[in-house]
Amino acid sequence: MTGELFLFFILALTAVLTAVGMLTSRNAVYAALFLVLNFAVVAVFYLMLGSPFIALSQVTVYGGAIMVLFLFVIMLLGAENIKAEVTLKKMWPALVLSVTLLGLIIYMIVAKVPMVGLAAETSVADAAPKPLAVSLFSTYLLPFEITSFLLLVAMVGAIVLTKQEKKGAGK
Amino acid sequence: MENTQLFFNFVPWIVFFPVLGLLLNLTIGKKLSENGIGAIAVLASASAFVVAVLQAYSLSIHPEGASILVAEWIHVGDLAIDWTFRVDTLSVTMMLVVSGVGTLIHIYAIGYMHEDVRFHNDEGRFKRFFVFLNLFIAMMMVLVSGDSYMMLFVGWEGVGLCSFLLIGFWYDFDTLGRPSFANSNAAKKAFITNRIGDFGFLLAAFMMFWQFKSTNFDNVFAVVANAEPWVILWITIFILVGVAGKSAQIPLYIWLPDAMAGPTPVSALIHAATMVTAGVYLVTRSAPIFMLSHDAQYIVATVGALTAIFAATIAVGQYDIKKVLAYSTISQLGFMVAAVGMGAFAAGMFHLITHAFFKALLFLSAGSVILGMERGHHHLAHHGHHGGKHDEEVFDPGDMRNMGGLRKQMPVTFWLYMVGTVALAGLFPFAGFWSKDEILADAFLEFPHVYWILTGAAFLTAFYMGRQVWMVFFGKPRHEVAAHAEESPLIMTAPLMVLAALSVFGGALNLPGVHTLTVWLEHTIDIHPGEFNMQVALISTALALFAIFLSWLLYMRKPLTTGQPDPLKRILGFAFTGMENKWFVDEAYKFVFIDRYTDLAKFFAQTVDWDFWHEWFHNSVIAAGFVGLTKFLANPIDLGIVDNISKILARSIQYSSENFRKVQNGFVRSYALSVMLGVVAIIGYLLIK
Amino acid sequence: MNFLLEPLNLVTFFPLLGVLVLLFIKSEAKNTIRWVALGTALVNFGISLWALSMFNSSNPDLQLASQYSWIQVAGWNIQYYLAVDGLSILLVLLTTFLTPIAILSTWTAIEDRVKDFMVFFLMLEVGMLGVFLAQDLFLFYIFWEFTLIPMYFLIGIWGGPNRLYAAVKFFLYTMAGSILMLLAILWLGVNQGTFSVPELVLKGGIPADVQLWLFIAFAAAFAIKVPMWPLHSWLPDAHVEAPTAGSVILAGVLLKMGTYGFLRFNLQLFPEAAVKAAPTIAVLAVIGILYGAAVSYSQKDVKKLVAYSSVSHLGFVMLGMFALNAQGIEGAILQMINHGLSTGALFLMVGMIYEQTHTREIAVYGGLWKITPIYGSLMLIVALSSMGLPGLNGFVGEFTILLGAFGSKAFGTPIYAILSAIGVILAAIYILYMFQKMFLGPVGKIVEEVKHHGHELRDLNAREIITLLPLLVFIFWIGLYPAPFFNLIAPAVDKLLIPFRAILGG
Amino acid sequence: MIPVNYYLTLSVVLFSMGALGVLIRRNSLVVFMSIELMLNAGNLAFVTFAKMHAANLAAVHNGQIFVFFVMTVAAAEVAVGLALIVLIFRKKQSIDLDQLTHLKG
Repeated sequence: MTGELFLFFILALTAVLTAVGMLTSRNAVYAALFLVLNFAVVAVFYLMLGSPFIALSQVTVYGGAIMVLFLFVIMLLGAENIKAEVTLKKMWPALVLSVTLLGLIIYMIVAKVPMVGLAAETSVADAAPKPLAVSLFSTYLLPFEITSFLLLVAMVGAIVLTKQEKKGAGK
Repeated sequence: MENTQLFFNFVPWIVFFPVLGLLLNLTIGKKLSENGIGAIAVLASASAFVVAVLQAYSLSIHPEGASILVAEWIHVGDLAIDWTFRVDTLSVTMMLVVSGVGTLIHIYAIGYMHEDVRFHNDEGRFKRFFVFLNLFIAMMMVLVSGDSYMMLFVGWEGVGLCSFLLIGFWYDFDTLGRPSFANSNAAKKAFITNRIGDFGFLLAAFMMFWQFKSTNFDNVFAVVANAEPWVILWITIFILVGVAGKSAQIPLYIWLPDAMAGPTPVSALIHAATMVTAGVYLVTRSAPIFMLSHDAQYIVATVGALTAIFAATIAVGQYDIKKVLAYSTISQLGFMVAAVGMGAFAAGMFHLITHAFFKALLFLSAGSVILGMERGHHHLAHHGHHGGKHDEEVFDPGDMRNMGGLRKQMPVTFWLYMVGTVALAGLFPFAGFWSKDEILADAFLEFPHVYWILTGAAFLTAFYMGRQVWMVFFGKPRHEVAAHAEESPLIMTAPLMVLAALSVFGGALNLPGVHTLTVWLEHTIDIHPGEFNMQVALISTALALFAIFLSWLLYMRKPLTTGQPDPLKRILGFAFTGMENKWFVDEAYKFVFIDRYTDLAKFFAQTVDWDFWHEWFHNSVIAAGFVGLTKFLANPIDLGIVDNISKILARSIQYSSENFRKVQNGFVRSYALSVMLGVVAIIGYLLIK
Repeated sequence: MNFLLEPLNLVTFFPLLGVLVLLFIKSEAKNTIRWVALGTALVNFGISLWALSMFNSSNPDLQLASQYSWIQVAGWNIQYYLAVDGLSILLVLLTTFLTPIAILSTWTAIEDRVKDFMVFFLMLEVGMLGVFLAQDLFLFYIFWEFTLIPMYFLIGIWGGPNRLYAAVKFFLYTMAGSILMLLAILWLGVNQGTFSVPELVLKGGIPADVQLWLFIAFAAAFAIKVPMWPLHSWLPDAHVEAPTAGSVILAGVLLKMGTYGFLRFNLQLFPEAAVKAAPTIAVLAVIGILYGAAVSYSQKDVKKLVAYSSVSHLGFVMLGMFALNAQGIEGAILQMINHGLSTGALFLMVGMIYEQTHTREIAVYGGLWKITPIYGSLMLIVALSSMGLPGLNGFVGEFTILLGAFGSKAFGTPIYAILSAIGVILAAIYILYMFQKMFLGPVGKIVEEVKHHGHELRDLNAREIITLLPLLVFIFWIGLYPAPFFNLIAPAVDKLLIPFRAILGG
Repeated sequence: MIPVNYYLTLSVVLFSMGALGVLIRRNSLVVFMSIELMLNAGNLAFVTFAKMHAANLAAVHNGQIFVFFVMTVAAAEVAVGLALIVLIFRKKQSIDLDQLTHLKG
């Protein structure tokens, strides 16, 4: 077992465990924190896979922005706990399905994907954000613009949705 | 025959002048006086006569004639019919007769129409009458001058139309001036009967076209000799049907006596002198065809001869002065048709011409007699000799039983009538003698049975004319009206005198040995002059004299008195009843054809088309059938089967949806579960595949 | 814009411009509406004359074509294709000629919903012109069905007392026939790969047995429209109930759509089948001629009499057409025009007297010639033209038809022509019967009746005379000098006859 | 050298757990988080495949840019989604998914 592989297993274990933690924690704040941890681990994987730009985006967007938003909402609503959460009896179809799905896809991977090794090192050229940016602003210009527009819409939407209407006004 | 020298180019004017006249009268006639209208019409007709004379003059220098193309008419495929005028000796002869006699009758008509018994103050009558008369002259000219059978046919039908219009001239009356459909019925009868003849003519034309690829005279005659005998026979038979219609031969003669409903000038012009002889002209024109078939000649001659004697027997039994003349005309037409049928074309044409003279004379004189009687009636009514008695009963001025002794009241008319009678009876040296004799002489050589029949007819002719003259002019007046009859004015008698002169000297046209007319016509048709036959002449003259003697015996020795039945009735019995009633032919036709057709039409219209097809079939079968079908589909099929199927479907859907409804429990997570299930299923499927 | 300036497009759709203008006029302004409609129709007649001036009569092919690809779906090749040739040019002119006359005849007859009437009328003109000009089967079918709708309303709204029955009957009968035709059209379009008539003619090659079925399918639609005996039972209803102008157009143009259809489609597309069917058609035509004439004779209603006479007249047209020789077909085409003129005029004149007396019963008339001399004289001319007097138009058509039928190789026997010639006699019988009972004889009781209502039976007024005059001009023109008309027809007919010459020989 | 299968397997495991979370949790916020987890798992697979085809420079970029877009969309989704949750909470005073049964047929 090489060090590389060892690191992978450690990290993979962490990722799975944090995911389980998120699933099982009753408190939504804990769940959120587990998830942040999970995202961080995934970011490391990205690094290992030679995508430093994505890894950093992962940390900033998910860890920084999205999860903060989650925590903020949780705090705002004071909805950390919900009574009478999951009972195992009601869970079993979901469990069975999930496990089936897992099994199926793993079988797929084993059967269809060749055992190609992936080096953890990255060449500078591959990883440099610059060619990525060039590609983003040339080939993918239109999707990029649409996405930015989407963000704008989402922003406006979020504001409109959550805006408190004054009582009596506009009715 | 492209000869445009001399006056040949003028020939279309023979039609254009009368047309011009009628158009003038049509447009400005309202503003003109009676005489003005008459003058225009006479002028138009006289101009046509002048043109005809010019043509005759040109022909005398260039006897081969000419064809003058005016315009093309019907050109379809290989069919080519043109408006082409043909000038040859035959057509010019007809032109002269038509326009000559026509002009005289136009003049006469000015006087006649002024006081026709039936005008009843109809102010438009002059204009209408002369327009029709001019139209007739034009159409007759088209008929005789056409260069093809089809152009001839235009005139043929055209004169039929004029005949219709003029017979029905007093269309709202009967012959005695009472409101009725009678005159218009007579007109309709004439037109329809003529149409039956036209039907034959058309078929003949079709046959000619398909056999000879032309209806042009020259083209047809050029190749007709190569045709098969059955073709020629059928063509001639079809032509004969046409002739029978137009020239009033058996079996289509029935319209002519009724045609006397028209004003007398019309009877003279159309129904004696010109139009009815068109059939004779047609056969003469078609001489090259008829000459080829002995059978055809035999049939035509026989039909003519039978018509001659049959009509003559009827003429004997008539009381109306014009009816006698009408049947006499039919009889004489029979003579002509028989003549041309035998191939004695010159004789036929000769008789046609002389007959035009003396029969026109007779008719016009008869018209003069009728007007004279009418004047007497008028006189009586005005002076009120017999109170209101005469106003009650309708007086028939044409009934010979009311006449008698008119010789004294109407001397001019009497003498004119006598000339006509003698000419018609065929006494030497009047025109009728020469022409009739030529026919008989030819018949004697060609078809003996025709000769004997015709001789019989000639005998009867002399007899009924004698009977008429004795009844009308001799003896004592049998009615007060006759005693007060008045002579006609000069405008009427002057044309009669011309005609009388022609009747006397007309025979000079074709005297034996000289054969002027025959030579003249020889340029056009291939004929040989017949020889004078003394034996035939003697027999017929003797018979005619005997007939006149017989009639004298019957009607003059003991003149008829008022209300006395005809002396012949005693002698002949039932036979005379038959003659009186025209052998019931009209009744038979009415029973066999007219009523049957009317019934058939009614049956088709009411029973077949309306009740059966329109009402029953449409409403009961189609409409009701459709409604029935829809009901069947609606009730047993739709409600019973389709509806139930859908009900079952609906119930099962209802049932299943009630169950499926439970799935829609509103729990987002169970929806998610379903989605998950779908994902697993799809991936599973992809793997298995 | 170019599309609209093509002569045939212009002539077809110009009336729609009139419709558009009419929509902006208040419906109370009846006279304005009438003038606009009349003006539109007259201008359209002018346009058709302009098209005629560009028409080369010595060219037997389709001319002045306006051809655009239209619907190209699933291998269907449907075109917008208008063109004219010798077979249709006269009918187009007849349509544009009769429409203003018919409109003029409604001047005082139609007082109710004038605007709607004129709109329908002009739309009808569009449909009729389209039928005669369309050279694509699909387009033809559309126009064909389109004519039904305005006519349905013309009968159904402005008709006589029984108008709804008549309108529905008219509609259903025609529709029933059209459906078979639609099937045949689709079969042709799908199997031959084109709906264009000239292309279909060029392509040919339809097996004889199939041809016969297609022939029958097309014939079903056209025979009802003509109408051929025994499919005529909608005709008396439609004619009697329709307003005068409707009758004029119905007799003058709509019936011709049927005969034209036979000519354009049945003869051109299925020559073998046409030869095979000729004797059968001839039998039906002869029955139609004699039967129509007999039935006319027995009518008590003058409009019905004229209506049934159409059955007889169109029998002649069918007979001539299926004689399959130059005389027969050219005569048939000319007779279509003649019938449009003569019967159109008859309907007009019947309408004119009806307007005054409100009755069409022959028995109550009589002696009209004396009271209304101009009316009587014009009626006489028209009646004579209708019964085929030489020198008037009817004769030229009938004569050439009978002549063609007499020597037709397709019939193989002159018997049909001989029997049909009897129809000429019968025509004289019913026409003279009508003329005599209405115009001759003693004055009928209707005159008193009209007086009783405080009117005087008047003669034709200037407008009515102007309405009739153009018809009379053509009645004489065609009768005396038909050459210009035959010259228009002849080359196209010669071309049409080529396959028949091949089949029949000669 | 870590075999590509390992990464993919991990990605699948995480995805399944996210799915399980969606299915079993009633707290809508946690459900939302589970969705994010699933998205992340997907992203991981993308990046893995990008790396696997590293020989092709365009393929690397395609994969990464796809991930980039997913992140952006996720951000937008979270913004709107959380706004909705806030809205629902205001109406119902609860974020329990089982309380939200308006869709019940």
